[in-house]
Amino acid sequence: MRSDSELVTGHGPRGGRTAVRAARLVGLLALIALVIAFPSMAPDSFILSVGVVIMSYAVLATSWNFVGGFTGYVSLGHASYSGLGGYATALLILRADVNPWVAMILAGLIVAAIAVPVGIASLRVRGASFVIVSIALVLILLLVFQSWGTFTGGSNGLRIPRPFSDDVLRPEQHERFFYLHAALLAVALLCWWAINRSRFGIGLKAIREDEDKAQSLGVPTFAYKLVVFVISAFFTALAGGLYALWFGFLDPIFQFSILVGAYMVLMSLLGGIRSLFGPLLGAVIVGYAMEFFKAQYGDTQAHLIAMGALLGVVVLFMPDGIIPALTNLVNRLRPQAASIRELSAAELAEQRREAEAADDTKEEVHR
Amino acid sequence: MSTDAGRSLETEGLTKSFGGVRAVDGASVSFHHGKVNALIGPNGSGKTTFFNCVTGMIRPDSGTASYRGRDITRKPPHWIARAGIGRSFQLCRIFPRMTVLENMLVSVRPRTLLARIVSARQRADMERARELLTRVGIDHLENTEARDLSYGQQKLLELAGVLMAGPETIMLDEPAGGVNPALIERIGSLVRSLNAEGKTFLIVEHNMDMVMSLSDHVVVFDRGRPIAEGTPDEVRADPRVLEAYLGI
Amino acid sequence: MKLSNGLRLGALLSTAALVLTGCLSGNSGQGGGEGGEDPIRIGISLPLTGDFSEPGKGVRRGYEAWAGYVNANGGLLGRQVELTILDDQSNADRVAADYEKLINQDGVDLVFGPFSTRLVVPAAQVAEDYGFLFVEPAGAAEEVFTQGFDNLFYAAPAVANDHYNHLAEEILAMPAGERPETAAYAVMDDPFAQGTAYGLKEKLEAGGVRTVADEVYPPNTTDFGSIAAKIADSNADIMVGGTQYQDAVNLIVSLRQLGYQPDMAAFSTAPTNPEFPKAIGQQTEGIISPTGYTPEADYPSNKEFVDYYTEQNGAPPNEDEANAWTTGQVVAAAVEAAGCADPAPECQGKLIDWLHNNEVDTVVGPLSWDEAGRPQGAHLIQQYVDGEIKIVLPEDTKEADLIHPKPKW
Amino acid sequence: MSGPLLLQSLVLGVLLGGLYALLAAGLTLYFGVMRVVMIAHSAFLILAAYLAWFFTRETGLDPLLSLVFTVPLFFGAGVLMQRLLISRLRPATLTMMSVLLTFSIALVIEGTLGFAFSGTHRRIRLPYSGAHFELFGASIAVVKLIGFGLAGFSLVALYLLLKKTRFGQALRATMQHKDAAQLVGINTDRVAGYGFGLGLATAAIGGTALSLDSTIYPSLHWHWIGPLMAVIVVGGLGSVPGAAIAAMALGLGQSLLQIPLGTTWAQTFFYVALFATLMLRPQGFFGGRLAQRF
Repeated sequence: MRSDSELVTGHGPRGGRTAVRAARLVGLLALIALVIAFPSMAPDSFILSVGVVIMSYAVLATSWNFVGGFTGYVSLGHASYSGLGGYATALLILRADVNPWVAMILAGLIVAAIAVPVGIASLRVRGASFVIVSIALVLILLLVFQSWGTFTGGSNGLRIPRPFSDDVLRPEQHERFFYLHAALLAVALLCWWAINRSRFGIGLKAIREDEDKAQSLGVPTFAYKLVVFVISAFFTALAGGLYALWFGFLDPIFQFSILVGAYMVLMSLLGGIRSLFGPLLGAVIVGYAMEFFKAQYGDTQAHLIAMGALLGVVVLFMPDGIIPALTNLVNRLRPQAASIRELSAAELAEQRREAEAADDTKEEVHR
Repeated sequence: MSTDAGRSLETEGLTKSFGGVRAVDGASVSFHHGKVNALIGPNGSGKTTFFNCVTGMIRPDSGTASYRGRDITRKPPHWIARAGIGRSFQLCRIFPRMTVLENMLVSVRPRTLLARIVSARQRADMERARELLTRVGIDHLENTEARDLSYGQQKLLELAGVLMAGPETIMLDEPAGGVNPALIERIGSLVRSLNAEGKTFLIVEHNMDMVMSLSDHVVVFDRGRPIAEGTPDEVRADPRVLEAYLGI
Repeated sequence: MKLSNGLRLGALLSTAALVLTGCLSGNSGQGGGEGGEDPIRIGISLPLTGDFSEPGKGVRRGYEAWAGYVNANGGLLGRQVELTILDDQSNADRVAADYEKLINQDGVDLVFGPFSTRLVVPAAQVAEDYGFLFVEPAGAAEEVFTQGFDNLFYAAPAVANDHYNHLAEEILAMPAGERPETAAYAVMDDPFAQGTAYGLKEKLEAGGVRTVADEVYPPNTTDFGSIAAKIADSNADIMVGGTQYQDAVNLIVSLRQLGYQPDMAAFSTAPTNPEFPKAIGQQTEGIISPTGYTPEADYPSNKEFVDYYTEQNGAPPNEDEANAWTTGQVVAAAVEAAGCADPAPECQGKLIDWLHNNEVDTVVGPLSWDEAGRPQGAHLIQQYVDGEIKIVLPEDTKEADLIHPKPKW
Repeated sequence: MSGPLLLQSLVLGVLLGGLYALLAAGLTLYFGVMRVVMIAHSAFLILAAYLAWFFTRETGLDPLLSLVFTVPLFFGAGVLMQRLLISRLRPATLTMMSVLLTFSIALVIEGTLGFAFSGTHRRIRLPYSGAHFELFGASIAVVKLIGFGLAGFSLVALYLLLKKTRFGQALRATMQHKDAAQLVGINTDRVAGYGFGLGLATAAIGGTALSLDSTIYPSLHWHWIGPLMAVIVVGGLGSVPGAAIAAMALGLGQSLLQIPLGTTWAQTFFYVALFATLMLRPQGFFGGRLAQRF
């Protein structure tokens, strides 16, 4: 939430504003430098491959956050689009002999086109249907890609040829793909940032806050939701395609997996869905935690329990994610950050919102 | 167009029922352009449902609604908003986690693709937003998140947001509900001055003092349909109104 | 609000990255091991949790037994062997990451394959990229061998399509009156399961046995009512299941519920599972299954294996354990012949070349491979006879006679 | 396609549809009282099946007897879940956040089952598992009939409870219009809790019925949740009879489509129906969105 409000260059003292800008620039440069330096810092190519995986998670989570962060609609089935992106890329290369990079972009466009009817079906009505469709889509795609063996390779999976020639050794592959993922992440972040500050973005955020109200102010909510949903599917598909080129093997049960979609949600939510860098932060934390716990505790079913528990805790206690929680903490520690907020104001607003839902009803009942 | 000069919102046989209960029951009403219209009636007489039907929030079961001669029945809310009708909500709805200024900017209506993707903080929009915030008296809070405002401030913000969209006609659902007398006075004078600038108002309200002092034209609802209309004085004198309110 | 997000995030990320590289690389740099005293480190990733965990654990028991046996008998090249087993959670992304880790970070000298065809291909890719020999205990489907891996060897007697070869010969050799005329197939949508059933189907169709039902179902199907209904309706003389485990159990129960009685019923994998008779009860009688292994086989090393394994685990080994042990034997033979066991490409290349050109004696018989790594043999055919699973084909190794037609279930 | 096969498929479809109907009724209850899409419903289903299996393994008694424990246990768990977890969520984001919360519960259940019983496929061995009798040339398995009977009995009981009792009246009122119900003096929080409990109780019954005739494993719940979601959308979110009719129709449809299409493609029928419903009639085909009937 603060990242939104920071875009408002308000009446604050001019010096403070430039300081904030400078600090933000330094932070951004540090982040970029870190990403560029990572492959040379990595002690071996396993760490580098973990870096590629985490980077891929970051792209996926950021892509998810186009629809999740702006509109507040939670999709548990974004694995559909990453899986389709991977398969479309692979099939274009294998069946139509398209250049791998062109195939990846084409795959993104194809998936975006597929997302249009899905969006129409699931966004017309509010809330629940969207989630149900998102889950159903993963399950149906799993069935279709598994059964349609002659075209998709079915349960045998699909092996994708290397986009780089064979004399590029594996560690070198990791490095190139790390940078490619970083570039894709940068494009996705830039796009998110541009939407966030645009009029379109303001409309989307209004939908997240109060869809009826936004509509009554003239925001074409359905069209806005559909557009941002398609953008989200496009980036997710690119991420899926890029990962497929790196990994080199597609199997429907791993591509169309609810868990992959759930990871995107967990990462975004944990980092903070209303912040530009929230999903990235979430991806780094979750991605690292998965490696760490696997290395520490090895073979138990506990990773599912841990993920479930973490998701539950985030939903119950930290629905805004880490970045806003940290910002609040920092603000509270600084004495000069006196708020005009009366403590009860937010709670009052909440009660009013609840009562609000009753407005049509009261009339009926009182007769 | 000249024949439509006096026509504002009109409905013909508008009906909406919830599970067998007719909340709005064949209501045929017309409001006057350029005037302050009020819609009153006992609790549960279907005023808010009527409101929601004409603004597209609820699909009426039958009947028609038109605005300035254009059919607006079953049109989506944003379409109706663009036709020139702005509305507030009973109990006040704002975008809680957006700043006051951002709340205002939601009402900006870009028409082209390019206009949508430019930064939301266009100088002209910001200036107009600040102007309106100044007018309602909360300009000093523009960078505050809306959820941190007091209830009265939120009501003013909602009104400013509706104005930002530049509607000809403004529908207010209980503007005086839950706020202190000073603020009621402030909202009243805002309505009066906006009306003087040519805005049409349609107000649902329980506060009779406010209704009687502000309005030019009053429509009384009971059991989902109008039972009387006229000037405040005429309505006050109408025995059917008394009957409806006292439930005799 | 003054402390900007960018800065904060940058700081967080750098800390995370440092911690990441620090923690995760804690035990690196122990590779090599040219000196004779260092143990030979062998890296393995297995599905110890998740959908494939049951056979995955069997393979682990086999590997551990093999390592224990080798170490108790003087080691390999005079060095002890040490296994590093990671859990891939039955997930293809993980299995690749695991081999990446084993090779780069844990610095293993050799790798052994994982379980399940679906995990073999991504794992073999990693091994190939680093030039490692890749002998695997499971991954019999044809697709594994058509990917162009030259480092891959399947440590079992036959690829999936050849599992039923002995049975096909037997059926086609039957006199006209006894010989089944129609066959029904129910096959899990899994490369291995399809390979076994369709390998038999091809041969039977070529020999004139008509296919009257052919049902494919997704893995993890639990409702077999409709599939059973179609098979029962076809009233085929023989019933062939390309199954794993639970699906065979469900299918048989569903078929019994419909009163269908074939003259012959063959299922892959499931009947060799010790849980199978517990789940099906008395109705196992006459059910046929191919197997790559039997504890009773009189191959030279088998008796030691069965004795050692039984002593360690209290029960004789099954096919999964035997395949794992075989993998160990195959790699050990190559290592002994090449005289080296280290990650250097020269050494791994020598091991690969040697296996392409030689035959290895194992607990499942002598094995040799074609250039794609396919073993050149066929599976034994077992049948439940008097409540015990016994070898019935081929003639020269059989423990009991094939019962045909099978008793009612 | 032969006549007997068609008849047999019809019988199987009806028997399967009954179980779907019971489970979909539970999902509808949650959605009705709280507007919650309960992803964990099928995870509880599998949990109940595991409890039945565990009960039989430990005691050697018939798995049906485990209902004596699991039904009250699940009812209580449902009430607690609603009161302690779901009601904590902010109303503004309830629908989305409850999906995530119940999703996380599903993961925890799956993980815990895997932890306790491993990923091995389990099956209760019943002396009557293969028993069947003939009816007009179709054969009906005893275990399937027991499952169907349990489902049918529970549905009738649920129907009577909703229709004939004061609590049922309050529950229906809460489902139709929570705020209206509040205004006429119904303690909707308590009712919502009991509604949740009832929903979970259907999962307990369904799970026991499932355990009679199927192998179970921890991740099986994903296999059930998709079709159930499709059922409640096709039936009209919030309509109990709508869900039951849709469950029957889709169960039959799947069973019949298996004859020409095969198992895998027939399963897509549920999802095709889901998409068609949302495109053509988002309020659902049977009963209407949050139907007032019942």
